[in-house]
Amino acid sequence: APNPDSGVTKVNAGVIAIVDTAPIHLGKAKGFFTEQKIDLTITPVQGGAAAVSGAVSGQFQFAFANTTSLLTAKQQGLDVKVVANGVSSTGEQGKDFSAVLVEPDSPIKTAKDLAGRKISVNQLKNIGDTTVRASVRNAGGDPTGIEFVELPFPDAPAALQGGRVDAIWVVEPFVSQAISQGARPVAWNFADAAANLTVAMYFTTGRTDPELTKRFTAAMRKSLEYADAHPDEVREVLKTYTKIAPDVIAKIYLPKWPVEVNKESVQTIADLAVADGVLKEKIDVSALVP
Amino acid sequence: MIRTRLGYGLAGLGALLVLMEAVPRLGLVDERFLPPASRILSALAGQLATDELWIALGETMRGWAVGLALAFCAAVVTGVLIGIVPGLRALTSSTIEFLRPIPSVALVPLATLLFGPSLGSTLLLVVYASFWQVLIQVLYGVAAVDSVASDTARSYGLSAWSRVRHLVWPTALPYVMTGLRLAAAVAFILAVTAELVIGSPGLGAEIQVAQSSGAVPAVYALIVVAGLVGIGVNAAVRLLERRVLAWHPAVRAEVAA
Amino acid sequence: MRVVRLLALPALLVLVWWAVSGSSFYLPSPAAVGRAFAETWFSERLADDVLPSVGRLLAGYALAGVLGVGLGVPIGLSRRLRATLEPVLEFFRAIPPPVLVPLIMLLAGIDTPMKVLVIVSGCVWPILLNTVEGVRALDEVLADTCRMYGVRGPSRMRSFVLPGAGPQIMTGLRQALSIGIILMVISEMFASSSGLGFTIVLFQRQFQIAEMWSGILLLGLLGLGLSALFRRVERRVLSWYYGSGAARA
Amino acid sequence: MLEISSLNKVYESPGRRVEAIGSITFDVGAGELVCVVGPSGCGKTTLLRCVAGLLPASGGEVRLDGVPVTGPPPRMAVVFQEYGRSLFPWMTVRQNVELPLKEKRVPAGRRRELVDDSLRAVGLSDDADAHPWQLSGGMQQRVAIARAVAYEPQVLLMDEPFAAVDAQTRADLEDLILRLWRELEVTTLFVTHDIDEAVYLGQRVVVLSSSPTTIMEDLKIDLPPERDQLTTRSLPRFGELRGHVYRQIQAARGER
Amino acid sequence: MLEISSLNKVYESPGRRVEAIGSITFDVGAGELVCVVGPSGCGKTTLLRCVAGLLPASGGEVRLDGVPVTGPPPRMAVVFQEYGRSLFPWMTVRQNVELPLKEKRVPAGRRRELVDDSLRAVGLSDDADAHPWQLSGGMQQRVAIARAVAYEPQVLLMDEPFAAVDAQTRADLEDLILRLWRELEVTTLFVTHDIDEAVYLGQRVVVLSSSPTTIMEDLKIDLPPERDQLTTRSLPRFGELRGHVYRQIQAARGER
Ligand SMILES: Nc1ncnc2c1ncn2[C@@H]1O[C@H](COP(=O)(O)OP(=O)(O)OP(=O)(O)O)[C@@H](O)[C@H]1O
Ligand SMILES: Nc1ncnc2c1ncn2[C@@H]1O[C@H](COP(=O)(O)OP(=O)(O)OP(=O)(O)O)[C@@H](O)[C@H]1O
Ligand SMILES: [Mg+2]
Ligand SMILES: [Mg+2]
Repeated sequence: APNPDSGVTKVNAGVIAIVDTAPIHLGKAKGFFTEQKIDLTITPVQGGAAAVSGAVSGQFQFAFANTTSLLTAKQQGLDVKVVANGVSSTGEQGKDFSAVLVEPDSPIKTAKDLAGRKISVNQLKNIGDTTVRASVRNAGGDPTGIEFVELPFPDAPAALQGGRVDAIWVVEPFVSQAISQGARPVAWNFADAAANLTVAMYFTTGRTDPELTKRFTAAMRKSLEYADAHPDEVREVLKTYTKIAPDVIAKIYLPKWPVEVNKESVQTIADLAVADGVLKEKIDVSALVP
Repeated sequence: MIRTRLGYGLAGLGALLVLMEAVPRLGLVDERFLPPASRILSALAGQLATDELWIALGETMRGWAVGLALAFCAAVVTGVLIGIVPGLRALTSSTIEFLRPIPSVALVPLATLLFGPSLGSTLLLVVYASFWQVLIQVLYGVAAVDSVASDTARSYGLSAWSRVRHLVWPTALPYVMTGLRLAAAVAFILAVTAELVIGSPGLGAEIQVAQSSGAVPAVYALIVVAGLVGIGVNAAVRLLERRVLAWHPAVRAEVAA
Repeated sequence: MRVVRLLALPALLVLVWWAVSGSSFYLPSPAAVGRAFAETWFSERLADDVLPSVGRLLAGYALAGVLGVGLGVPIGLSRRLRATLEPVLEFFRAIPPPVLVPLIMLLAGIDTPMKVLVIVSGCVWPILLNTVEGVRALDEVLADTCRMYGVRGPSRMRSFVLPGAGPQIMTGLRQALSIGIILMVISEMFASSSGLGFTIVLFQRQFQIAEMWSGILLLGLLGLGLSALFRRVERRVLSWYYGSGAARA
Repeated sequence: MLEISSLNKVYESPGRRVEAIGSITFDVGAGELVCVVGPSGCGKTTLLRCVAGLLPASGGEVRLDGVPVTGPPPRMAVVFQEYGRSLFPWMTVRQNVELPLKEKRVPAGRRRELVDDSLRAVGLSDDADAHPWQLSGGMQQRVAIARAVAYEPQVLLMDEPFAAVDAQTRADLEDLILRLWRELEVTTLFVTHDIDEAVYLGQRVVVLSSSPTTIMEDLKIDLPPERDQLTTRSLPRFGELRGHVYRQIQAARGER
Repeated sequence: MLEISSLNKVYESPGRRVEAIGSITFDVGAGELVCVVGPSGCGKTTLLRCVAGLLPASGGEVRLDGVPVTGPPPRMAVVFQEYGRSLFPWMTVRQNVELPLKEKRVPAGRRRELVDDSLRAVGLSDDADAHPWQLSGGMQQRVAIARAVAYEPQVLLMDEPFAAVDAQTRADLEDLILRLWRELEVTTLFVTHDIDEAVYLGQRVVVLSSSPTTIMEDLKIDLPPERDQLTTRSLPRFGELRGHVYRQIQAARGER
């Protein structure tokens, strides 16, 4: 609630502590939120589902979740509304923050070869398997036979090396880490799925004051813009809220942080999700992203 | 006596350390995924020097202690009541057996809904999980009352409260102690897990951040912290046991030797 | 009468639930959950998700039983062994299964063996601890009787140690049963694409809340069924204990 | 005072049915001391437990002061045959003896006195702070007796209370019980295997048959009320009674 | 056969130190039957447990056939004073008696025979399939005796084995022990509170003083070797010996 004395509003944001959310940390450090009279607390959450339930239950005024999670929540009738872009794919093959990796001596050479293989994703029926299927489809393969298994990103490289799975989908810092240890990328699934794919977004629920939302959006936009323009500062801020080793931080591919949500790409994901059975029916993205 | 026990205990831990050092060094598993003990310990030393770890540990221990105390008291009272009031056991048994296997993790949505990422959520999960551990032990302990002893109490007209205090409770105590040891660990595990899953601040949150940053030695260092806490808690309960169960054959034998 | 006693409290609880439900998205009404239950579990899910999970649960539980009793007996019998191993065991006992899973995955892969091991890693503790304490508390006069009549080795185990510690071992096994179910869910939160626990977690993440609660309901029912089974076995195994008035249950 | 009428008790468990007591009827007057003897396994303990209200009878009933006994009546003390199991191992000897007194709300000073007196009477003053498991069998049994004595009961039930003590201690304890009985007019039911003891202590001796148990004989002991270990036991009548009871028990055993 | 030399035993626990046995020295020849009597709590059980190798002595030593006893020697049977606790509640009477025989690898046929014989001897043939807790105190004690008898030991230690049975049964069991002893030449150490019993059974009676325990007297019983409940007990010499032992015990108790 707004504090009548100072006009400063206390805000609690549920945000997962990964590379993708650097802007909000950077923005907070730069005082962009204070400028908007927002006293921001960033609470680390474990994933999209936790962020959504935290927001719905009123614990968070704003939170960060990936596109598919938000689409699913919307379809289940939860009152979620996007307030700002979260993170986007660079769209460049070989230079994105998300990739499908295989062992160096694997017979899998291209995305097409992934058909019929066992691939790990961090969560089933989410953005990972949808985009990996898209990669395979784009390369001319048949994604229906792929066996996806759930593995948290941190455990995936070990499973790959141990031969437990044929390929893994991971995001930074695990992409750089695995590649430096010999793993070979065969697909850049975010880049494949849609041009300039919006991977995740900041959102709120109906109960948040629209005026506050406006201020948060403004601060967030400024943060995104700043982060996108200052990769070195991003790498610095990563050291404050993650435990990624400094030498890794120096090497990782940073994502893009455009200010605007790429609605088209969200719609693409929504349509792919329906085709893959992740979503039950077609969904109109404008209801989610105003 | 205590000193030789300590000696044996340290020997056991030493053996574990050697094993943890050898397994990665011999290439049985990849060092990158399971670093040798020396690396873990040096990471631990680094962590111990930071305030963060101690603050996180403090948070976790607070949730642990409060949750454990709540669960323990509630379970003991409930267990004794169910155990001695005729008919109550039959009335509650199906419900208990139904509720017991519900994983605390499944209550995460409920917890976040009610309390969000705060101490409240942690407490809900901790209390829920450790309550059953103590309760079952108390139920079995109460059932273990010797029939002759119980007849004695009845024939001398001991009131219900005196029977609980002087007969039921001492008989159940060894079971309760095991329950306390079980619950202490479960409470700690749930405190960490709650932080891990919900993200309330504490050791679990630290582990979660370390994991998603791919900082393997740091993850293991934090796990070691958890293990050390476990050893400490157990030692404390054992000490307590020596005091309150001095009359018990098992403890008697230990003290005498 | 028996049925009334068994059902009175659950019925009351459902009423309470019914009264408080509806206020929130996360607390659907009993009717909604019932509907979801019928739709969700009376389908091929039963064979695809539930049965394999229960199979793993039973395998893990059995393994934990063998391990817990097998380790607990020597630890309970030997003071020296106990002093040596206790800190190590306490160390592992305090590690939350979710963080132990990656380590188990390193050693056992990501398939069924891993999941069974995760179940074992949680179930074994109550069995182990109770066995140790049960063995420690064996009656001294009986122990002396065994020594006098030269009852040693396996026969001592069979005719003295195991039955003597029986009541407490059973306590541990009873505890482990529900912990096993919990661990079954946790094990399926990793490296899975099917299973009862996985399905529940998936429902949770997909905000299919009624379905999620129906899964929890199923877990509870599973626990109820297994514990009824357990009770029958226990009454058989410990008939002397409940008959002797050494215990009143 | 205590009326036992057509008492019957059957133990039933899967695969085993034992009629421990066929049918027993007898009275114990207020302030009377009745000894019960009978062959091993004939149902003496069972009888006592029914009288104490610890075991529901299968048939017939027990009345105390005209009221049917359904649970342990107040102001009753029992010394169990399984003396070892009836002491609480987590309490010291003193605490074991004191507990029922506390329950009776005896004031602390008087309590102390009673405990000390009774422990002295059974010869355990020095062991008041030991735990029961630190004592010999006979000492444990004496603690159980001291507990009953200190309680100053109106009804006293004793099940072979001197089985584990030596002859001399036994004689002392017999006199202790006699004194207690006389001073407080305690209605006493005393189970024993020692025929001399039964005749020496009892105003009446009830001889039970072997199972299914009935009363073989309800014998009035017509010895002078003032009894003394030396003189009473050397009375010719004592010898006669003793011989009579002995023959009865032998007959009881012979029957089966 | 059995040499006990300057045996000393002190129980030490925080806050309590009891010298249960001061110093005891005596021998039991092969095939001899020695009875031990003494006041309650004087250390008889302690002595027996030291002899059985169940309790380490604090001083002195026990030798069996010249070999120091450090643990329970083979072919030794014990009847414990706590008979109730020495039976396995999860086994039937038969299984309890049979267990040591199985351990001894007695062939099944012979085992059956031994078990049936010994149960018949103690009068429990009908209760072979009952569990110990379904039996009366005296019956439990007889199971423990049957177990020892069936075992056919070389050395037999008995701690007040007839405390819970009636007079007639006791007489029968006494004769059972005498028969066993004579037939198998079992070296027997027999603790009892009953002076008549000690004199009736023993070739020697060892009288212990009250604690700190020493030997008051080691009395040779010069009664004819063939003993019989009626004739032996009515011998004048029996009465003399009995009186002598009685006086000794009284002196032992007086000392403290
Ligand atoms: N809990 C029980 N379950 C089944 N049968 C029992 C139980 N208790 C006693 N009995 C049986 O009842 C009968 C009488 O037992 P009780 O203990 O009353 O005998 P008792 O006269 O006290 O014998 P003793 O002098 O040996 O103590 C015995 O045959 C015994 O087997
Ligand atoms: N476990 C023990 N711890 C401490 N003291 C003990 C223990 N067992 C026996 N004592 C003490 O040792 C002394 C002798 O005990 P013991 O049991 O040998 O006597 P006993 O001659 O068998 O007596 P009884 O005829 O009453 O059975 C007693 O004073 C007793 O208090
Ligand atoms: Mg009896
Ligand atoms: Mg003794």
